[in-house]
Amino acid sequence: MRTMTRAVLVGLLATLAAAPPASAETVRIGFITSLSGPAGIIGKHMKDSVELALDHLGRRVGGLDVEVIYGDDQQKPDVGKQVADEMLKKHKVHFVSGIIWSNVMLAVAPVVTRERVFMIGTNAGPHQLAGKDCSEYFFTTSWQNDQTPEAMGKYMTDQGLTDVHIMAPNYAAGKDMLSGFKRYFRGRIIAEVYTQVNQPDYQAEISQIRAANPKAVFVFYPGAMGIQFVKQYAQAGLREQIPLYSVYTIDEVTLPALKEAALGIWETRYWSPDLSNEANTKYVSDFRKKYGYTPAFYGAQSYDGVMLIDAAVRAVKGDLANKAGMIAAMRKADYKSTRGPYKYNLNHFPIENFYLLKTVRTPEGEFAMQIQKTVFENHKDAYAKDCGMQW
Amino acid sequence: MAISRRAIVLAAGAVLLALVPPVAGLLNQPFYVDLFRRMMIFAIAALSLDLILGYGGMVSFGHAAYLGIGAYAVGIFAFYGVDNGFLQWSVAIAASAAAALVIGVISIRTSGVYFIMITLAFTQMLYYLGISLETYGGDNGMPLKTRSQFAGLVDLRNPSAFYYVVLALLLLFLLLGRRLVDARFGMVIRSARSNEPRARAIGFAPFRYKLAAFVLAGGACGLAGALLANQTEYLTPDFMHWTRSGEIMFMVILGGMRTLFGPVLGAVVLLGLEDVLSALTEHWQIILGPFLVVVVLFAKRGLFGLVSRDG
Amino acid sequence: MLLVLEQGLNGLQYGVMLFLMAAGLTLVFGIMNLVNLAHGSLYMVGAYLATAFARWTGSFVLGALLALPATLLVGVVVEVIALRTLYERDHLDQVLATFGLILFFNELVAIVWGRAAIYTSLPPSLSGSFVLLPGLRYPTYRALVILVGVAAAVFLYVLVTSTRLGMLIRAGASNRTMVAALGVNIRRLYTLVFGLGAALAGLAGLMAGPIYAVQPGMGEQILIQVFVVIIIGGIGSIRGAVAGAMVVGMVDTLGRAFLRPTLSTIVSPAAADKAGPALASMLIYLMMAAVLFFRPQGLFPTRGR
Amino acid sequence: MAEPLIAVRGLSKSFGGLRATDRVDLDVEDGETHAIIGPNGAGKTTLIGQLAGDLRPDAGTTRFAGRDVTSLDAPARSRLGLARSFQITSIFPDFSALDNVALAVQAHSGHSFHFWRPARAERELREPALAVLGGVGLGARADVLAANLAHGEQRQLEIAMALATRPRLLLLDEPVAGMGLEETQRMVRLLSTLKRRVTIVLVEHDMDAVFTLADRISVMVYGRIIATGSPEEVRGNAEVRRAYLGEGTES
Repeated sequence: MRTMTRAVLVGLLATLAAAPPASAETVRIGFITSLSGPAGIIGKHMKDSVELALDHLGRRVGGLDVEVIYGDDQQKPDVGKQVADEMLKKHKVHFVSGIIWSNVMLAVAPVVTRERVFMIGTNAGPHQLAGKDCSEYFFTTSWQNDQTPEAMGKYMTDQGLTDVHIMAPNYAAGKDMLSGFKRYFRGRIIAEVYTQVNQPDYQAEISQIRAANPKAVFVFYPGAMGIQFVKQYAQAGLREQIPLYSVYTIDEVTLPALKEAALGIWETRYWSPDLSNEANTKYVSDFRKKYGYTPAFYGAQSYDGVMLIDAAVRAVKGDLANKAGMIAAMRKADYKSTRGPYKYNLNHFPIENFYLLKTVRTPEGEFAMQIQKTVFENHKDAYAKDCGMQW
Repeated sequence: MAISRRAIVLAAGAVLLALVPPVAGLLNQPFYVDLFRRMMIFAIAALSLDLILGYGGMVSFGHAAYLGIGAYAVGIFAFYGVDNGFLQWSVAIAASAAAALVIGVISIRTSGVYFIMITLAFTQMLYYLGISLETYGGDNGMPLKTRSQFAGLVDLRNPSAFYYVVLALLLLFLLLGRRLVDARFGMVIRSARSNEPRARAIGFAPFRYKLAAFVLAGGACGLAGALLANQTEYLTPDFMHWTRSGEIMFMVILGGMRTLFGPVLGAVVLLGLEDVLSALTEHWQIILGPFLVVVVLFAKRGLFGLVSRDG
Repeated sequence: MLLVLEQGLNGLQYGVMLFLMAAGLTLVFGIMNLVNLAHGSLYMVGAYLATAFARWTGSFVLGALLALPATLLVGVVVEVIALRTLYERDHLDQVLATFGLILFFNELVAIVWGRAAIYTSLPPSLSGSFVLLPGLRYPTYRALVILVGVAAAVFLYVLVTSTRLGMLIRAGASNRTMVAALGVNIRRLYTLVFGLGAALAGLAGLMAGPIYAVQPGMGEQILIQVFVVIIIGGIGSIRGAVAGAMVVGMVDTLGRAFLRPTLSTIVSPAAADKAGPALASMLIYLMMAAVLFFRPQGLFPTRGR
Repeated sequence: MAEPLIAVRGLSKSFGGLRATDRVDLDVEDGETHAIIGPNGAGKTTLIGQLAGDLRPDAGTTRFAGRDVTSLDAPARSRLGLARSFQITSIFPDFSALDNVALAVQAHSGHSFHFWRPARAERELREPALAVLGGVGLGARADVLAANLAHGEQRQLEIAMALATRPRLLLLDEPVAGMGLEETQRMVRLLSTLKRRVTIVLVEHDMDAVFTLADRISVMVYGRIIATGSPEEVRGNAEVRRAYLGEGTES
């Protein structure tokens, strides 16, 4: 028993002592994402992109040494919060970045910004943080959740589509997506269906769709749900009969698992690997060279996140205590984004273009998403008006 | 001998835990206050599970349900601007106990694997219910705007104050648990676990005692849920996910069933291990999984069994 | 009306998938008294192996035929290394140890094949749909799933009722010492039964591959529903597994298809939109609670337990 | 004539197609020791289970101490003064011998919703328990874990637990089964001391024990009681000899 107690004590002291001392010449970034579990693949896209960004910056951020500490939120808000506390209080980071999930973001962002540390979101864009809960210390390099389905609603309206069947999982993001779609869609919606979260089988719903025979189907099924829905939709022979429009359902993460099942399906997005600008071409080709696979938008956003931090630190000449200076710098978004130049809205969410994408077979026989046209130029989110920030 | 040894371990543990905030302050590492507070909150949950699992022989695979109910009780009150902690926490306990009553009435009629599965199924139902509570954020959950207020008695926003509240509650539950399992009530549920037909033959009607234990454990775990909501300042249906029930169960086994103190040790070690391993590798579950198997197969008495063994 | 028929087929097909999983689980429980949460992992292994073999051989059918014995082998290895010692332990130990195995398998698969879902293909002849009745097209592959499932059920029925192994299985389920007294090597029988259960899970997994997402953790998505199936059916009973799987498959499918429209005729459509999906997802659990309330041993209780 | 302590009419119980008890009528008078004998599978243990309230009868009624107890379960019957031992030793193995008996005392001293006072420190539980334990000859073994007692001692402990509930009727299911000669003699002596103090229903295969202890004997074959009478009457009954004793007393 004595040895046990001693071991506990020694262990405790060792972990305490192992914490790095605070020092001014190193930028510390805590990057939180889901590394273990099913969502770990998204975390991998993000982590690989962060590393690539650091390579491109010569392993220095804003002219200073940099240390990135990765944290695994296990896709759980309370674990994310715990990890964020660890980043703030143990590693004493200057920036927290990353975060895939809205619920994790909602748990983490207030904790970080309350300590007057920057939270640079690189995926989740819940409406609370764009609206009434916006903060000077919160920036995102991605989008507000509703914007993408809004673009699809706009596009389908422009096409004159009506009698549409819309579907999403029965959870908050699913409802947000459909309400975003409805904000811009002017045609008739004949059914709005919510399915169980992580439901594996959609045949029952697909039969209902076939029976109702709508003009088009719009869905939001991220991750595995999307793979399952799209495969089953194609197998039921509906893809040729009723065109499928989706958001966050087909991307470079799920495409390798779907291949021809995804052909001809439409998505909207602010970014695509084939988006043509200097920064993006460099990012995508170096990414493929280094890691051997094609990055998804999760990666592009994370790459941008590091670049945004780099610009901020550079602007204050490495004076990490000059937070006002860094806020001012980041508001300018003065860096080479993979999406091309963009501006920040008053709520620190990007004002950016949205494109229509289609899954196609490339001449080399690969499957890829390609930009078809621009749906929105400089699109603003719907919640900025609820955010009181002025600058 | 065993008693004194156990007492030493207990006292040493309490002192060590009490020393965490000053030591962390000294080393300028306030994070450990948060970490150990989280461990102690799960320790309360594990402790309450030990009452029914260890002493009552009821293998509940749905204990996380009460964690969720307790958290939602606090969160929903806060959502409507009621931040009185006395009210919030009492309702957290009462609501969890009430849910345990309903679940218990149905599930205690069954036994063995049926009991395991029906408790699991009820928790799944509550999990899906949580997801469909749109007003309270659905699967996203919702933030807790302010931690529970105690009329100026104690300020939970102060990490150390909150820490000592949790520590005090943990010690209180250890004491209550100890008294309870040794009192007549505890003897009934322990005898029913040991040999239920025999317990019935000597005149005990175990059902209502088991049910009462189930309800008490639910209420205690509900309080842990209320604490967890305050700790995380956020609550989600994820608190009720079935894997969470499995984790709490593992804390009990890891630390040592039927010891009350063991589950506390189990919670500290498991969460500590998770923290350390996940910093080492993203594949930390490939270490944790076999570790679990090995503990179950070879260390049946748990860690507390190892440290408090005679001689 | 045609729609109801089609949804009935969908329910049947889903029930068949559930049955393939449940049969192995309930066999293992009935004979070795083992609660195996890691059954879902074998399902996942089956799906991965089938995909890997299909890619290697270039044939879906060959892949499936290779994956089946391979999953059986994995099951046998797991049984010999880890689970054998669990038979005499209580359910609590079994639940926890096999929970640990789930973590291990998910991570192992993630290390070997990556965390991303992998691509599964179907031969063109299976990937379309065909006209079942005038006005009713049905996916070819789903029809195949139903056929394979029914064949597996018949195979199991014949195996259990009219072979020596089946006789031992039935005897073993009710009386172990008797089987031992017959001079049968109980250990080998257990390993064999576990392997059979693993192969059934693997069959479910490889059938699932082309419809579902093949990725780490896929087993747990279906595992809990499978437990609901065998609880409703009565643990240890193959007949119960058939009945439970059909009940759950039908209730779940029809609930998802028709609950919301039905509700909206009773309450306001808006309320139905809110309550329908939530209720549909809780339906099978409610049903299980109800079954257990009235029949604590399930619909087909096995003797002596 | 006074009403019998326990009176059974038409008690039946089937398992699947098997009739374990078939319209059993049985009267046990207050104060007597009544043995039930019969070949294996005759339904004796089932009858004990029905008398104790563990098994619900399919048909028939049971009266005990002047009231109808047919619908009462085992704990309720125990509280009315019906105690039993099991065919296969049934004790609380992970408790001490004293705890085992103290639990039985506790079960009969009001409800147990006491959450604070350690039960082991309660004199009103310990002292009666120690007394009973001494009475069955286990006084020196009070603090031994029940699992560590010898087989004979465990059977004695079961008797002690039954006695600690201060029963009016003791149901004993093969109390000397599996015992050596010496242990058997000790148990028979113990049971002799209980005769008259408490009514006993004794199921036993050991005929020496039966004929030593029993005032009356009922013979059960294929779920039915075919004869009841004094030991001499039963010994002389032709039907009994044919159905049972004729096959050898050992069966």
